[in-house]
Formats: sequence, structure tokens, C-alpha cells
Amino acid sequence: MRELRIHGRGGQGSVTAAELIAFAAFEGGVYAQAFPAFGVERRGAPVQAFVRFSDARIRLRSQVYEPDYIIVQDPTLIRDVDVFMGMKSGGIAIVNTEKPDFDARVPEGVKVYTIDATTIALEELGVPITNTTLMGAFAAATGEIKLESLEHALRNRFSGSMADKNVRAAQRAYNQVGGAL
Amino acid sequence: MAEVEGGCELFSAGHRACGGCGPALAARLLLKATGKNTILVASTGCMEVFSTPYPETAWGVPWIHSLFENAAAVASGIEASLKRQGRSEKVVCVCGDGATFDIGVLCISGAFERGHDITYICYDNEAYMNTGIQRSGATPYGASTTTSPAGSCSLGNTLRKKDMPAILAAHGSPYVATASIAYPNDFVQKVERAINTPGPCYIQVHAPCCTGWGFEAGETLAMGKLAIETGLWVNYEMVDGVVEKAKKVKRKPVEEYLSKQKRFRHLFKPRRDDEIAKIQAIADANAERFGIDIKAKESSE
Amino acid sequence: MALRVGCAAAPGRALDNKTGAWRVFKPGFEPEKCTKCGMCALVCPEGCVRETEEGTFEPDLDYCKGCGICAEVCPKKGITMEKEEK
Amino acid sequence: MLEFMEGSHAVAEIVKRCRPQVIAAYPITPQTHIVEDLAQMVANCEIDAEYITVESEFSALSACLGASAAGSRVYSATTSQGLALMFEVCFNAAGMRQPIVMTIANRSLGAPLSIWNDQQDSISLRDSGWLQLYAEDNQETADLHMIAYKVCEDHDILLPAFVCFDGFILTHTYEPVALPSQEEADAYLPAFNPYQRLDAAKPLSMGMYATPEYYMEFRYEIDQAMHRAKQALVKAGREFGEQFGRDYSGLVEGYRLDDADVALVAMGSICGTVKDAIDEMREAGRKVGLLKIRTYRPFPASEIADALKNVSTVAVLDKNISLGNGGAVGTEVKSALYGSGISVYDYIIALGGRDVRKRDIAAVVDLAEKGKGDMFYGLRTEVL
Repeated sequence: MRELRIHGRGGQGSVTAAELIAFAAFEGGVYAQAFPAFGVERRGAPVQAFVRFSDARIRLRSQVYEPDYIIVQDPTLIRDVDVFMGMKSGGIAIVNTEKPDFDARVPEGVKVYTIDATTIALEELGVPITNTTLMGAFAAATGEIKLESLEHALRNRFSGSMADKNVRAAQRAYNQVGGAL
Repeated sequence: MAEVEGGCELFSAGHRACGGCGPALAARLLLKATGKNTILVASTGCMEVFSTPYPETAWGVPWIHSLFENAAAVASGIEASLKRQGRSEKVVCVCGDGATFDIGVLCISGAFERGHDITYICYDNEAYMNTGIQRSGATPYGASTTTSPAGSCSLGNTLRKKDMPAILAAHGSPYVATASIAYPNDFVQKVERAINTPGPCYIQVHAPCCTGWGFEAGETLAMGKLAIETGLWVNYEMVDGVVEKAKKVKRKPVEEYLSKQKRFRHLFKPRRDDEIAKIQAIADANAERFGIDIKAKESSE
Repeated sequence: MALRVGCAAAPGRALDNKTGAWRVFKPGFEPEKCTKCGMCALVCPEGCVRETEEGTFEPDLDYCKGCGICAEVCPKKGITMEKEEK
Repeated sequence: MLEFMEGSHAVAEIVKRCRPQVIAAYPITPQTHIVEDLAQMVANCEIDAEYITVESEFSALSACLGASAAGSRVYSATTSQGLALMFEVCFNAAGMRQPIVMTIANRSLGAPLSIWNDQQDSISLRDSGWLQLYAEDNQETADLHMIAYKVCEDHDILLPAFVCFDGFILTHTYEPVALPSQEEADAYLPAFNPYQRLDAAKPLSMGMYATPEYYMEFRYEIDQAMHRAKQALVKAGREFGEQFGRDYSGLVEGYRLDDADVALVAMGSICGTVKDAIDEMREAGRKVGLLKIRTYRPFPASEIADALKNVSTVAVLDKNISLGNGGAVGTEVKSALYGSGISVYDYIIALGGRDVRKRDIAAVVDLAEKGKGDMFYGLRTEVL
């Protein structure tokens, strides 16, 4: 079983990202589970959401403490929250930042992919909502979900031009991270 | 008169109300108006208790009692269910003043706001009679009850009767009326009008309680009549929130009504003109508000 | 008798309770004074005043509680309440 | 076929397939997604029901009671404070033998105010005459709704039921769930056939009061119906298994219990975490198993005694506290095992949304093996 923890701020769509990543993984043929850190946080407050991937039915219901993967939706979170907490060696972190050399203590053995998802989201969607962009980066960096499954998940969630825009944003991030691999 | 097969009335004899019970008469008259095609929803209260000790029900129409305060909500569900089934029965709540003015207000407000096609009838005997004559929001000013007793430093209930009809008219009820068992045909006609008016309608029927108010059993109707004749109770209809057809009277002094009931006895031993004047002022205000006074000229016509 | 589910009952059984025994005063109906207005039957809280074949009225003493409302409302004072001999 | 969806949505979808005719509900966290989804289904004409937007939970259940009495299949959902507000109607609905099915998105009760999960709400209604079924995951949650309707509407039972699933932990979790087609659901759950109803063509007084000559006998009959519900649940659960391949014929369910020395006993979503923890403990050579209680009311005392007869130690996980007397499940399991010589320990755990990890389960087993129990587990002593 692999586990993903998504760090974001209220309103950035972290829960939606968890749901869509899990949906894409499920479409790709594995069992998946997505759930938020249940809270009363309002817009702007740090939030978390979780995804589990497994070849067998998932029974575990605790939150994710030792993630294989993390996604950090907002670089300011790195100051406020220990986003790398509990990460195992060999883990993969996807961090939205303009500065690839951001200042944080990364645990040994964790591979960090940085991407300027905000710029991509602004260019493709016209709004700084980075969740779908980061999903593309996650797909490329981890291989947990296929790009086709991700596109399917996005088209299942959004319709019309909104779906196209989100798919383009995810694809750009996928290609950018994929190219860096 | 509406009767069930076999010749018994829809509200049958054998019920355990006190002799001379005003609410029992209200129940009979109510069913005379509704006929058989009606589902009644009762609140806990005197009428519920005197009419339905298992298995001796006095009701000849479908009748349900759930709790004290939820009749309007239960009726909401019944109405929704009938609507879904395409059935034609009228849904009528019959509840005392405690259930209506006090504990049931939440459910009534919700049901009236949602606009269910129900008729809510409050039989108003102006206190919690079932539990031993405790004060309710319908108890009139000056009445002594077991929880608003007259005493060496009290003259009974210090609060005014809540204006429930206005509250329900403000919910957008298409038809709100007050009635009295002392005018049986008027009450029957108002019930007929209410059940045939789509939407939530409200009737508050004055139903004197000989036990709770302290008068002889045979005087139940006379007491209801005096309430009207003094202006302490006004029979009127409100259609879409506008008062119509208030019953006009040649008013008598309130003292004639008060002095005949034990619940006001403390106003006369020793005589408290100041308090009687306050109650007279309530009647005067009613007369002014509803325009019920028959002027000398009118009466000669 | 088996209990009916939900503390429910079909109509009719209230009539098992003969409330006439509660009575202290008994109404005496004088048919000769009756104008057949029906007020006594209309206002009886028990609903136990019945119309006779002649169109006058009489109480069902099995249920009459002797409240005297009928006597009060009778416009011809054709009903009198008398202490019942028991 | 498995579909990926939120737990609350799975509930709404299965409720739709159960064809309620009247729905009355009041929104409360974490139940909201269920009633929002149902309201949308009604708005889309996907479900042929009256949806009553009541002004309180008290009226929600009162309206359901009325609609049920008038002859409709009804549905509601609530949790926590909302269920507490329904307290009076709950007893009344059961006593009036109305087969109402209500989802409980389990949540703690204030004070202090907490929107997070435990099972204090439904447990507190244990004596109300409602069947109480607890689900481990969203598949089981969905399936139990169909079973609940079937059992409740059985003319031999005629009682209402709570289908309980843990607030947030299941309500807000997306995972794969298999839902029946409408035809399959109809084949399992026939159209509502009321035992009696308010009907002008056949007048009936419902909800009369009982004098001391009758009251005890009415309560006895409700208790008898509750006991009969055990067999009805077994039968309906077996039939469900035959049609859908997921068997619910057990009121309780053992996991790696056959040769276990220590048995954990739990209800609801914590059972999944317990199973994963047991697998790890088994790998380390520890003989630990789980007895999951699916049916809390009627309480399967004899089934529990039978399932646990070969263990030496029992550790009950209680997501509730009967203040002044430990956990409700623990107390009843002790009663069920009275005289067996088995050591039974009770652990109050995960109140108000405190997360439970596999290592917590292992720690509870350690405590039980040392004979330490009847305690709150995981207290933050530093803040006391």
C-alpha cells in the first residue's frame, strides 16, 4: 500500500485533488481511498487530504502519518507546517514553487520535484488554483496514475472548456516533470 | 350530522371528559364539519387522554397521536404521504392551547412556513387542564392557575394572552379564524371553510373548561357566550392576513364574565377595581381593534 | 384479545364505557314543550341526545353525564335537571 | 461493478434504490452530503419522493412518523445533536412500530462541541427500540440500508432502524462501492406494504395511551419483536449474500479468531484498522483476532459468547462512554461473557475524532495481556 498526503490551504482544492487522484488510480485498476483531514478550517487555513493506493481492498482508516508521497500546493506552507513529517526514504515530494532551491529540511532519501504550478494554472485556467496542475506533476513523478486516467478523471469532474483547460494544465505539468525525470 | 355506519357519531359517547366539557363539544362539532374523509392528528393533552385510553377510542375517523409538541410535524408527513399516494383525505390537527401556544410553536411555524395543506385547530381552554390547570401562553391576564396562583402578593397570571392567530397569519396562512363552541354553527362553518382552503389554515376555538375555570357544568356555553359579549374573546376571520367579519356585540362589562369563574375569584375578595379595570381595558382594546361594538344607532336598525 | 401493534384500535370501543353512571343530575325532557330546534342534540358534549321518531329529542341515559348544558340552551325551558334517585 | 464515490453519496444512491416516498431531514455535519445528494436527486426527478425541508431534526423524525403511519416508506438521516433532539420521537416511533430507516453519521455529543466522530449519539439511544446496525466501510453501509428496510418492514418485526456509519471517517471518504441496479434492488426489497395505515376507508386510532393494565404488555411485545429481529436479520443478510455475493448473515463477524488468545471487540470503521493491525501482530506471532459487532440492537449476546468461547482475553474498543460506568459495549460484552472465566477489558477510545492507528491497537492488546483495562486509552495526560 502506498500513501499520499496533500498539503494545501482551504479553498485550493486539496480534497478535490485527493478525490481525483484516487479516482484516476481506481480507473487504472487499483484500489484507492481518498479522504480529507476532517476539520472546520475556513478558506486560507492549512489543510490536508489523503490518498491510499493498494492492490487489495483498503481497510485502514487512520490518517496518513508516513507518506510515500506528498504534494505541497502552496510554498508558504513550508514555513507553517512540517510538510515532510514522517516521510520515508525513497519518498517523492511534489512542491509548487517558483524557487527550485526553496528553504526546507528535506528528509534523507526523499526526491523533491518542484514546479511552478501557479504560473501554469494562471496561464491555462486564468485562476491560481493549482490542484489539477499538480495532479499532472504527481502522475509523472510517481507513476501511480496514468495520464489517460487523470484526463478521464478530470473530464468526469469538469465539463466543456473547463475540462479542456484543466487537462491542458495537468498535461503541461506532466510533461515538465516527465522531462525532468 | 356526519355519522359512521351503525349510527354512532364520528366522535362517540363513552369518552371520559368531565360532564359539560367544552373541548369534547369542540371535537364533536369539528367532526360534524369534516365528515369521514379526514385524518386527525392529536397532540398530547386533555382531549387526547379523555378520548383514547387503549382500546376504547372515541374517534370514528383515522386518528393519530404521537407526542405533545409535534402534531404539526406529524401532519406535515401525513400530508406529504397522501400527496404522494394521490389520496384525498383532509389532514386536521386538533391540539390544546399548551401544545399550540407553547411547546409546539417550532413545529407549527415550520409546517405553516412550508405551506402544507393542513388545518390546525387549537381548542383553547386557556391553561394546561390535563395536568391540573397550569398556566399556558393562552391563559388570560388575571387568571389564577396552579402555576400562576393568586396569593398574598399575587393577583394570578401577570402575562397577556399570546396573539397566536396573528403569528400564524404572519406566516402567510390563507385562512385564520377564531371561533367559540358557544356559537356551534359558526365554528362548523369555519372548519368547513378551512379544510376547503388550500394551504395551512388555523382555527382557534374558545372551549371553556368548567373544571379548570370553576363554573357549573351546565354553564359551559353560557361562559363562552359571555366571553364574546364582554369583548374578552372576539370571533373573527383573517383572510390572507386581513381581518374580516368580526362578530359584533352589545358589550357587557367584563365583571359579568369574571365574577362567574373561580379562576378570577381573587379579584372580588376583596374587590380589586384596579385589576378589573385592567381587564376591562383589554376588552376595550379588543373592541377597538376588531370594531365589534354595536353602536346605539346600529342596534336600533 | 391480542394487543394491536402500536397501541392502535378500531373505532367503537369507547361505547363500552357507559358514562351514565357518573351522573348526579338527570335531564327530564318534556316533549310537549319541544319545538324540535335540535339545540339540545347539537351542543351535547357526549353526543347522546337522540331524535325520536316524532322529531322531538331524548337523552341516552347510558352515556348522559348530567351536565345540564341541554337544559341551559333549551329555548322553551323544556328540559329540567333533577337529582337522580340511585 | 465497483464505482468510486464518497460514502455519503453511496448512501444517497442506495436510499434512492430503496424507493422512499417521503424524505424529511435537517442538515447537520457530517450528515449533510447525504441529504444534499438526495435533495438534488429529488430536484432532478431521479427519485419519486416528497422531500420535506423541516425546521429541525425533531420535526424531521416527526414528519417521517406521520408519513409512515399514512402508508409511505420514509427515510431520514442525522447525527449527534440532531439525534439527541429526536430522542423523544425515537422512542415514540419504535413504540408506534413504524418501520423507519434512518442513517446515523456517527458523531460525538457536546459539550464540549465536537463535530468529529465517535458513537456516543446512537449508543445513547440504545434503549429506544430501534435496531442498530454498524458498518465497517461504505460498501457495508450501503448494503445494510437494504437489509434494514427489509427487516423493519417485516410484519413480524415492525420496528425502526439506525444504519450507523462513522462520521467523516466514512461519510467523507471516497472508495470503491458496488451498488445494485434498480431492478436488482427491487428484486431484493419489495414495495412497501404497510401493516396498518391511517385511512379514511378503514378508520383506526394510532398511538393511544396505555393504562397500567396494558403498558407492560405493549413493551413486552416490542421487546419480543426486537428479539425476533435477530433471526430476521440473519435471514435477510443471507438472502442478500445469495443475491449480491456479500453475506451478512452474521450478527457478529470474526476475523482470525479461530485460534486467537486475545480477541478485540469493536463496531464500525475502526474494525478495518484493527484488521490491518491484527495482520501485523499475526506476522509477529501474536495470536490476536477481532470480533466485529454489526448488530448492536438487538444485542447478540449468545452469538458473542459463542464466538469468544475459546479466547482467554477480550479487549473491547468503545467509541462511547457511559459516564460513571465505562463503555456501553464493554459492559454488555462482560454481561454476555459472565461466568465464562474470560478476562474482559474495556477501552474508551477515539472519542471526539481522536485518530486511531495500527500501533494504538497493538498497544491495547499489550495492555489487555498485562491485565490492564477498563480505562480511557490514549489520554493526553500532559493537558490534564
